[in-house]
Amino acid sequence: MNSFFLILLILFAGAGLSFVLGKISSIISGTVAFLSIAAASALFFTQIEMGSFIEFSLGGIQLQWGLNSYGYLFGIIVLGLGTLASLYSISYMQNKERTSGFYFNFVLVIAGMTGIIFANDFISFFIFWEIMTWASYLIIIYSGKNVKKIGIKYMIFSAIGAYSMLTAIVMIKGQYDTFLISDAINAGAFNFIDNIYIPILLLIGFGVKAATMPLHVWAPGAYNNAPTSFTVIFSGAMSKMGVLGMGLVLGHMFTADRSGSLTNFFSGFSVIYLQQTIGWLGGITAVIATLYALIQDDAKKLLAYSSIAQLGYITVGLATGTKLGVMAALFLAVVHGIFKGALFMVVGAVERQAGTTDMTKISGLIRKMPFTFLTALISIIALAGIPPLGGFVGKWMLYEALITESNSYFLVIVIFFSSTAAFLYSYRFLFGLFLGQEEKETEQVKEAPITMIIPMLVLAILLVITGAFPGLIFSPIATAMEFIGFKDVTWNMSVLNNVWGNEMNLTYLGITIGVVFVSIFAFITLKGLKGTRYVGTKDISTSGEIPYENENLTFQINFFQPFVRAAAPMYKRSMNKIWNELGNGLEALFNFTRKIYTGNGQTYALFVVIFLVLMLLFKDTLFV
Amino acid sequence: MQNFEQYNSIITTGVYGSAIALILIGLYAVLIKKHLIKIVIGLSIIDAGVHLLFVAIGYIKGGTAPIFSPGNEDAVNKMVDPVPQALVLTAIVIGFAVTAVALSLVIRLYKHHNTARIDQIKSLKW
Amino acid sequence: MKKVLVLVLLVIVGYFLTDTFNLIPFGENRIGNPQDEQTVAGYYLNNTVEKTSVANTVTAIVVNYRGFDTLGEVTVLFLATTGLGSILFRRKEDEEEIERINKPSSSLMQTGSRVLFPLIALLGIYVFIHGHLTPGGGFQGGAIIATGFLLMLISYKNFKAGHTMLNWVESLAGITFVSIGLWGLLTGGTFLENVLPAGELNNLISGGVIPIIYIAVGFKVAAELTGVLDILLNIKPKK
Amino acid sequence: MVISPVHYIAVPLLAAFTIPLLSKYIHKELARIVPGIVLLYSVFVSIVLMMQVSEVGVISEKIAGWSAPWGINLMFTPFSGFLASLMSVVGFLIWLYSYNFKKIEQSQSQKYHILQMMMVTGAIGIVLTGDIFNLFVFMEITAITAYSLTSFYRERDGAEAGFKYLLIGSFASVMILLAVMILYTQLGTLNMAEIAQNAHLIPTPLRATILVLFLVGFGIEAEMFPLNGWAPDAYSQSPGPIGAAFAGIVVKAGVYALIRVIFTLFDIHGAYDFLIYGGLITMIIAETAAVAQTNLKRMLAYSSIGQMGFVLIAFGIGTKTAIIGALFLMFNHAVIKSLLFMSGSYLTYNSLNKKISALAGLGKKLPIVSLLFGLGAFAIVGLPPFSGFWSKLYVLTAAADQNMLLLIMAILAVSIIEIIYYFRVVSTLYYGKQEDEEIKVQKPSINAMVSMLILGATIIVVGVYPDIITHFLNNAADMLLDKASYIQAVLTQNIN
Amino acid sequence: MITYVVIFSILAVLLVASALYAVIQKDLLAAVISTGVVSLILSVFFYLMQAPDVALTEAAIGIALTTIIFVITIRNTSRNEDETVDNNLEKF
Repeated sequence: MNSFFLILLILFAGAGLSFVLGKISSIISGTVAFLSIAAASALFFTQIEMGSFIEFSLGGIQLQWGLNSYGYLFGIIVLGLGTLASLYSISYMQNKERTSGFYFNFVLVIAGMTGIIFANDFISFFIFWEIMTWASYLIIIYSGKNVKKIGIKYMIFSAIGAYSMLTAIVMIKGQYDTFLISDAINAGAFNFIDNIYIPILLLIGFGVKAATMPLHVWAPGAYNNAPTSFTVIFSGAMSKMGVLGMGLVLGHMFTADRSGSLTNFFSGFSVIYLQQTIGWLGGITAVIATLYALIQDDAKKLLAYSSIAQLGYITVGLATGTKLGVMAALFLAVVHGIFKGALFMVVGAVERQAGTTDMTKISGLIRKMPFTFLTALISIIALAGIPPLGGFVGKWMLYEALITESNSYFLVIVIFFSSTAAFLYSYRFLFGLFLGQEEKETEQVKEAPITMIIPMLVLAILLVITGAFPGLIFSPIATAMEFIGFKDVTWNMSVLNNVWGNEMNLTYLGITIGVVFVSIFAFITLKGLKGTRYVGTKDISTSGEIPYENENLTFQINFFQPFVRAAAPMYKRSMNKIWNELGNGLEALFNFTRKIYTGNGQTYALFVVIFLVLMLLFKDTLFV
Repeated sequence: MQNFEQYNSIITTGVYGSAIALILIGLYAVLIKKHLIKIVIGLSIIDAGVHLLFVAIGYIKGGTAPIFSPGNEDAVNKMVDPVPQALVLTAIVIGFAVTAVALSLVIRLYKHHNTARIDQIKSLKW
Repeated sequence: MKKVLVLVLLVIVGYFLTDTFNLIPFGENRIGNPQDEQTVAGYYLNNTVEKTSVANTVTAIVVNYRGFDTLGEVTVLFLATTGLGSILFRRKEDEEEIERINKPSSSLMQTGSRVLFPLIALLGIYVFIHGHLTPGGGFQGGAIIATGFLLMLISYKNFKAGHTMLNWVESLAGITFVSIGLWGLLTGGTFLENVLPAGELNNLISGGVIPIIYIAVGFKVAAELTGVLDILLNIKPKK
Repeated sequence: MVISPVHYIAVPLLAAFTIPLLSKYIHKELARIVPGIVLLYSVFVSIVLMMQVSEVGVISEKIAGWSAPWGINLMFTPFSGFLASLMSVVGFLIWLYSYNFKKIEQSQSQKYHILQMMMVTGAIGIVLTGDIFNLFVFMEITAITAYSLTSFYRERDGAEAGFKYLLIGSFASVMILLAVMILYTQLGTLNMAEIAQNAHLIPTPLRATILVLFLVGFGIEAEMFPLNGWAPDAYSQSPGPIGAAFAGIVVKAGVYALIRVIFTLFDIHGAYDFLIYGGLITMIIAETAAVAQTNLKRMLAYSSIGQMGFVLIAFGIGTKTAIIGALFLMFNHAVIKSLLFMSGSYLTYNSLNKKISALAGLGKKLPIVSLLFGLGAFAIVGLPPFSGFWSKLYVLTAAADQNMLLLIMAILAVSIIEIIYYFRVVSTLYYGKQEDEEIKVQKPSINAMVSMLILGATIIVVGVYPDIITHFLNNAADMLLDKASYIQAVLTQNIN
Repeated sequence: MITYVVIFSILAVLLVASALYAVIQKDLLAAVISTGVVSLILSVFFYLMQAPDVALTEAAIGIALTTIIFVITIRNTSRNEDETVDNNLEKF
């Protein structure tokens, strides 16, 4: 059997099997899910040759599945993270209800994403996209909390996205008579000059998943509401599907040959205009999400907003349309998948062991959960963009691309502001959960079980490796970029020289970084192991001053209060409110229109006669 | 028979006019009258008008009924159109069936709501 | 307000109806010359006698050419009866002594009905037996018989239409109709095909299966209509 | 005996007339069993004829031995045959479902089953007949059964719904009669093929009048706005399986008639636009009205109306892809909406006002029924990999081919509304908090379960592998567009 | 011929008048009887238009049966259109 079919079959069968077996035991179900994803990953990395494809027809539509370098890049994230997250889930979900449904949908999401990666035509792309969407919807509402508020919002925005995508797909079919992605690209479907609607609709569709302003409002709630072991996938891999699509569209749009249409002044202008718009949307997303991340007291929500902010960077990178910018974006996408996956795993472990993720309630877990802390530390370093880990490389490349290649200085300022603010919440996260004094409530907390530790550590190690040897990721990215139109991406030094200097060899750099990192880690650990005096967080000396009545002395609450006060105007207006108003308005309208059905049979009869009369009056113009 | 032409318009107006008038009167009853029985009466008046129109379109001036009687076998050329008549037969019976069902519904509505006014029977709406 | 709207609508509907029928002259021969067999009606008029030996063309059309319509129409009546029964169904528990009429009818009425009933029934039967020869037929005859039953139902408090009898008549008549149709399908190849010899014009026994079907229709219609009346009359009147 | 289309009609009629005797003198259970056997036989006839028709092309049957313009004929074309088969299958499943749906008196049960069987028969008759007046007669058969079945339950406001339906339905029959009448004066024939052949001979104003009367008359049966005031009431007050029958059978017949008139009888450009605009308004109004419903069945009813609007749009686009999409939609609507009504009826089995909020927490008590309802909800909003997706895709593709961008946007916007209210129900089902006092749940009987599972399996199988039916749809669309061959098949029929 | 036309005209006027009466009359029983009159005249019309079959049917069904089921319905509901006066049929 063909490997493509086999992989998807394994995944779908795994989904079904874990659903059925979930009735018996949660662990069996989780194990089946893990095994099926692991098996699929193994097949994906060993059996499928790059560039191979199969063709078949379904419902009279020619479909093509294959694997290209671009898909492969995302396949690494999806299946790698999927395998780890499913392993992680086994313990995380151990004592929860309805686990069969969870694993069923979990594997379906993975299957959907794998299918998206395989899809070489828009129809299977859309089918798998939708499978991914509804399966993730079912997981988001799985806990039964906030179903109406968050679940429906997620589904509505997903539907808006999916349907704009579908509109674009059928328009491509209508204009170019093809469903194949490659044919559409060759025909110039993404060429913004000829088709304004198709790329924009597709971008809306992918923008929803990538949580770009103003379509991001579903994301914080959805990320937070899903079980944490799924949020790993959700934030780490699923949002990357949006990036995948945006990269595909934008890449081909910016690299399209416009020599023929350059005569038109406005057409060239419009591409730049779109580019700027998307870039700014990404930038604003990054800033706003960062600001919101700052005021969160819940670690999971903090990470949720942080994810949105990171996706904003990626969007900015993609929107530059330059080799360096896109490369930065894709690099960030991969690294974000790893560190955000790790961070959510950390939060999940804390949630499972301590029962809450509220940073005002717990602190000082470093001694109880050292491995978890280690993962968190490494990931936070990567997240905040502190050298030497991957986040720094990506961000540096992004700045460079913005400054040198697209001259977007204001955007750089915005991004830089956001990155700086990201330090604050990164610190908050690390401090709130792990550092500080131990709380009484967390005395009984133990380290997470081994099946949760392993995936976390694997991701942490990966972070260190990618930080040390970014070339490991640059190599697949370079080949992937060829697929989206950036030819001749030579990543060896010539692109990177602006980051690390011409002379320096990455390997040595990596070793240096590794040594520095290990020594820091050893220092911290040793220091942590030595006995220190621990005081409760609420036990604060006031240095002899009498506190005012309404002064909050517990610094865990209102952590960044001065900052928040400074940025208060930014919080006032939120996209959420606008969407809510729109929803309420529409609902009122719908309530009004249905009053047409008055309940009086005679009125209905009157409608019939009025309609008949109208038709008769206009019959000679309507039906000639 | 020579006077036929001058009376023709009277008869045309009479038949078509009264048929259309029946339809309109029935329609008026259905759309304005509140009592269910009045509405059903209106429906049957509309039906009557339509049946009259149906027969009227089959009529041929000076025609005879489409029945062959002994010694009348060659009257084919003078016979009125039998098809509309056959259709009206069917339509009348169907109309009766519908009226019967309508009236039974009226009875049940009256028992249920204790009124037969259509504007007071609207528990199903929106 | 509503009245004005309705009146305006009626005027417009009336205008369009008049306008339409102005284009359809009254009393005009639209068949053309039957001998040419241009139209369906011409074909019927021209061929009925020859092919079916039925004097009444309308009967030939109703029962034979468009027999399928008639089957449907009988079914509509049957379904109306069934539907009526289900709509006006009373549970056993809330069924009380049915008082069909508050006061017994006068003896004049009773005697009159008793005398009239056989005559009316006879008339009805005559009408549908001769349906293929003279005006009238199954529907008319059946309806006439039903009026006879109506007379009996309202004159006699205890007159029961005889559900068993009604059921049998209704079912057998219907079965006969469909069976004749199926017989035609089996022997002649098409449903309702006239498989019996046409016979001679203006004989009582002529027209093949047409009179049989029409008699069945007659019985069926009579039974259905009586059933309708029976159901309606058995409703407990409101106090 | 050679299987021929007339079996669809003759056998149920024979059974309907026989059932009162059988149940009285042989065994009373026969009143419920015989309709099932008859409907199963219809399914068998469908299978045989569908196999035949794919070889022959068109099966044309004369009634009473008179060939086409003189007598009535039945046309089993790939198009009408597809619908007839669909109706017979759905009809059989509805019988299976309602076999012991609720405990009702024996005599009522007998009437119910006769009426339900005849409803299917009438609808199949509409689809098969080649004669416009015969179509009217069958429409009346369907209508009378529908009126009676709508008002079947005494506890509900069925009589009210039934009366409204009857009132509007009478308008429909008057208009159709008038149209048939005017048509007859102009062409002297009632045969649809001959009308189609000569329709261009009718003077334009009269042709337009006839068309308007037909469109409004059949538009009522096809639930087109603003002619559909009866529909939500009728759906919501009729017994659960009858709601399914409305969606799966009765409306389909109405749409068929509308389509036949527009595509075959009067091939006028304006009529296609009429379908698009009428369908669009219907869809928008109905789907928005569904959002705020608190009554589950009423919500399903509005959704059903909206779907029919979508079908009309699809037919209005008029290209082959669009017609395939429209037929696929009809198929999906029949299957999915039947499933929704069936499972919804068990979810609200003992609830009198069928409130959505009363569904809270039923996901645990009735797991399989809830799952099937969820499946139906997912399928009807067009999520892949369920069958609803493909139909939507075909229609949208066809619309895109015609450059109807706004139409596509409108359809998809309405789909989002659909998602909102369906997902609200599904989430209430699984995560809702019980607010009112608990209503006793009813476990579905085995036969109802089988019926629902068949429908559910169909949704998934067709969704995953649509080629199962696209072949039939393809032939049907070809047939519908090939007016000439229809006319030829009818008018040159010889004794087969 | 003139007699024919006069009779015809009178019938037509009567037909419309009785239909109108049926609609405006508040007493439903009278309205129903009036509807019966409409059917009666209609039946004569059918006869005049050489449609004896239809005339017979209309006579039997339209005049007798339809009227009688209307009357039964009125007996079971209310006799007056306004429903204020409760004068149900004592008997019929």
